[in-house]
Amino acid sequence: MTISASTEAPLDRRALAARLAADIPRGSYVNLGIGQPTTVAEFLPADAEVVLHTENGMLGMGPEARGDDIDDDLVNAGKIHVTEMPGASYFHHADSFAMIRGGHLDVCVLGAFQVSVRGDLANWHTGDVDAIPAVGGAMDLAHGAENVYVMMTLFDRTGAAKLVEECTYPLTGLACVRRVYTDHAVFEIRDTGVAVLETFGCTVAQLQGRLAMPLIPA
Amino acid sequence: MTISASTEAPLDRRALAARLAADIPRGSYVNLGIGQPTTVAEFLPADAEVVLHTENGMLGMGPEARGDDIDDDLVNAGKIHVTEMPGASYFHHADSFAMIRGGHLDVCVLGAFQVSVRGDLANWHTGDVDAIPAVGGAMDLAHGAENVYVMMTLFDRTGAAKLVEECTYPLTGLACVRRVYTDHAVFEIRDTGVAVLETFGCTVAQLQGRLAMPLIPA
Amino acid sequence: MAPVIVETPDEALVGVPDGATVLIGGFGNAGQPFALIDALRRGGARDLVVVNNNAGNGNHGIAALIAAGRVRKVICSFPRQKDSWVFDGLYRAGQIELELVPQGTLAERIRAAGAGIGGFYTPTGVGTLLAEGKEHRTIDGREYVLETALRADLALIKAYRADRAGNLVYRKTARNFGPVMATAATVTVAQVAEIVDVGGIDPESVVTPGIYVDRLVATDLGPEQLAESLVKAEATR
Amino acid sequence: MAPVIVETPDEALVGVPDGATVLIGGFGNAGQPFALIDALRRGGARDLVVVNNNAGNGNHGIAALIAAGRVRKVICSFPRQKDSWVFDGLYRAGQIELELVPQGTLAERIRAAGAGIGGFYTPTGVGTLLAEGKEHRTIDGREYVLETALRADLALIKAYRADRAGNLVYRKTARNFGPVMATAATVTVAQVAEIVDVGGIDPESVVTPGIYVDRLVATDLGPEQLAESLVKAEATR
Repeated sequence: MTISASTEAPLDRRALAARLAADIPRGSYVNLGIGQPTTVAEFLPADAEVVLHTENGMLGMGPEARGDDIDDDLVNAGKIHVTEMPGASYFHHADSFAMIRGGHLDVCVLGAFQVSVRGDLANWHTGDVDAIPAVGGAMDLAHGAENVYVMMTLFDRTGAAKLVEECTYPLTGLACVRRVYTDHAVFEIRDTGVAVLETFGCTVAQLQGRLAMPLIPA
Repeated sequence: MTISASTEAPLDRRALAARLAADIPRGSYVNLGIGQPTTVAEFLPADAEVVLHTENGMLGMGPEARGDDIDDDLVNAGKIHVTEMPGASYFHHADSFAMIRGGHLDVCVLGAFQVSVRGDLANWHTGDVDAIPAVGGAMDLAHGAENVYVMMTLFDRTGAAKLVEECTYPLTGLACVRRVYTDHAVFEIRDTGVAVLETFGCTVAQLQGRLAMPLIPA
Repeated sequence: MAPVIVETPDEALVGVPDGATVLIGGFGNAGQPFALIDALRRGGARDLVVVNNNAGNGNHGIAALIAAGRVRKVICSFPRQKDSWVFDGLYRAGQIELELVPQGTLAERIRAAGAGIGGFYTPTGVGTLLAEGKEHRTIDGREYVLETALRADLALIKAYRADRAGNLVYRKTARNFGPVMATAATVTVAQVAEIVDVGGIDPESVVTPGIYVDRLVATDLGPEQLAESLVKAEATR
Repeated sequence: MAPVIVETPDEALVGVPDGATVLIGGFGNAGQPFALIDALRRGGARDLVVVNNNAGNGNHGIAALIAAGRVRKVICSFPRQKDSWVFDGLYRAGQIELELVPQGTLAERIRAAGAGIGGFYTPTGVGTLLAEGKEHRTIDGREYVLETALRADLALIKAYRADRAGNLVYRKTARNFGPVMATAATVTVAQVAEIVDVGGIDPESVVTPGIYVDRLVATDLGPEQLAESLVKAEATR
């Protein structure tokens, strides 16, 4: 079975967020990582009943706060002021990470430097000896849900693929990523290898030309 | 230094409870074990500001409930209906035993079958092969405070001493008991041995005649 | 998913497989989900492993479940009570297994399961029968014993009030094991006195966030109604 | 003992020894006990080990404490931020130590210390740089790494309201590390917006029971007052 591109061009960041949002089942409990993954929230339908978790101690997080809604005691993991949805709850950090580590969330969406064919994730450290390492909740979130989805550009600024045979950056977690949502395609990490679920502005054959691992057309 | 008996006769249960209560510092957080230790509460002065913990999830436990105060949702570790003092708080079982195991209580008072010269405690199991073993919170409470006090008769019904060189009953905890309050004397477990702090209706010499370990007059 | 709200305890207990490990809340009667336990018994699942602080009292609740021959093993801290005759008899007859766990270790093992912790080192039990055969380890000069997470297929708990998002609050010492058990099972069923609309529970006071609750049933039975329901349950067995 | 209620943050921080390990609550500005951190700096204790989620922002709070040369080591999950220049500079110059801990492991290590747990097996970090040299173990088919309890001499936390028994409630995500840190230090100092009489907090809603709080100070500084107090503090250094 072959699949044809579902769009004529690669997805821009917002289109990618919308694409990922469409795959989040109704009523899911979801943690959206800092940065680009945060934008997924904007594309969840109002009736999706998705409950957002923020690792600094809240379920039922609402949109970014504006104006009079800004409350210094209410921030998300990115330290951005947010709001509270009806049915929210607050809990302390140990309870919040118990929720993550215990696998209670349905979906975690994370950014990445690299993802390997086995679902290894590298997203916390460039390995640069001069860099000050900082991990935050990344290693916890990497194991925090049945469905860990990565959202990233498929290639870095130099054109090198970020979906790789083996991660060269320091790892965040082993075999933890289920799907990889990129501007060029959506990939699923399977026991049998990397499957392409959908392409954007390219064919699987074209992707295969730029990626090192064999791709399984879904 | 020698000490003389502070009473002419051994203490009865209530007098022993009163004697122990007098040693609980003002403002202490205290867990009183099931059974005889529970009676210590009756002898705490009203202004002692002692806060009682019950391991089924409460700080600020009040006296036993009577009449209209009985609430099926409010019981102590012995499953007796109790009341709530101002400033009380409720928490779940894992948090309650975290409080115990973390050593946050000032005093735990427990009953015992035997206490050894090193402060080993046996209070959960007679070792009888026909007995159905039941431990409850005893092993947690044995390590639950800097000051674990035992309250017991010094001799069992056969006249055998319960303060012993080595416990013959199965242990609840190793080297955990600080003081032993009995009808005949108050003992302190020290690195150097067993000290007698006070006697009731007997002399240290008389006690020494009935106990196997050397006694240190305090 | 927000919890499924069902009308009766029996609907809440549909599909419990034989051999399931079941966490059951409560310390004495406080917090014990009698309506759910009765429904579990009526459901007919066998070879259950029951985790509770005790091993049943009198002839009702867990004792009735045991008497009905549904329980293969009890994991608890304190089976022996003056009215635990049902368990006592079967245990002495070698017809039911017992795993005895110190109460704080029981709570912590359940918490560990819910928190994704595989095992932990506790000082409780060191040097005792209950630590025999378990790994010991000295950390910072103190001796500990290794205990592992206790996960379950099903948790039956009783809370006081729920909102439709599944957030729970409890009442007084009836809280006990409920909040940790809710986190440690594949399916958590909560029996509550009332279910209010979303917004009806202060977010600062939620004890069990809705993420942990799968099925919810409102069942505000007083002691008399409870006795009546038990009689009816017996009649239909 | 019920907590000692003091009038000023400086009284609350009397007697901090050099070399102390200090847990400091907060995630970003939310829940960060700025008044206590400033008092710690004014108190002059040196060679401190500071445990916080971050390593200071801008020139205030923990950053000011670090800038004053009081901190030997930072234990945190996320030192690098756009305004963490004080820490960044000293770290690059080799003048401050860093122990990097995944955020959930940090919270759990602190909880373990408060709960009398010596160590625990977590899946977080397995196969990564941060687990190198640590014991690994497979339990029920899953791989875990051993992490140990993180105890401290002092905890500085910010809550919203206290009663005179030391019971605390927090506000929204300012709760974060406060409740676990309060349990894990020899001395816990809480900065709160207000102190009410005993009975003024619902026992069902208490987040930190008073047993964990040693010193309490009410300090409801708005941003302007805070800035002013900082300027004064700088002037007296």
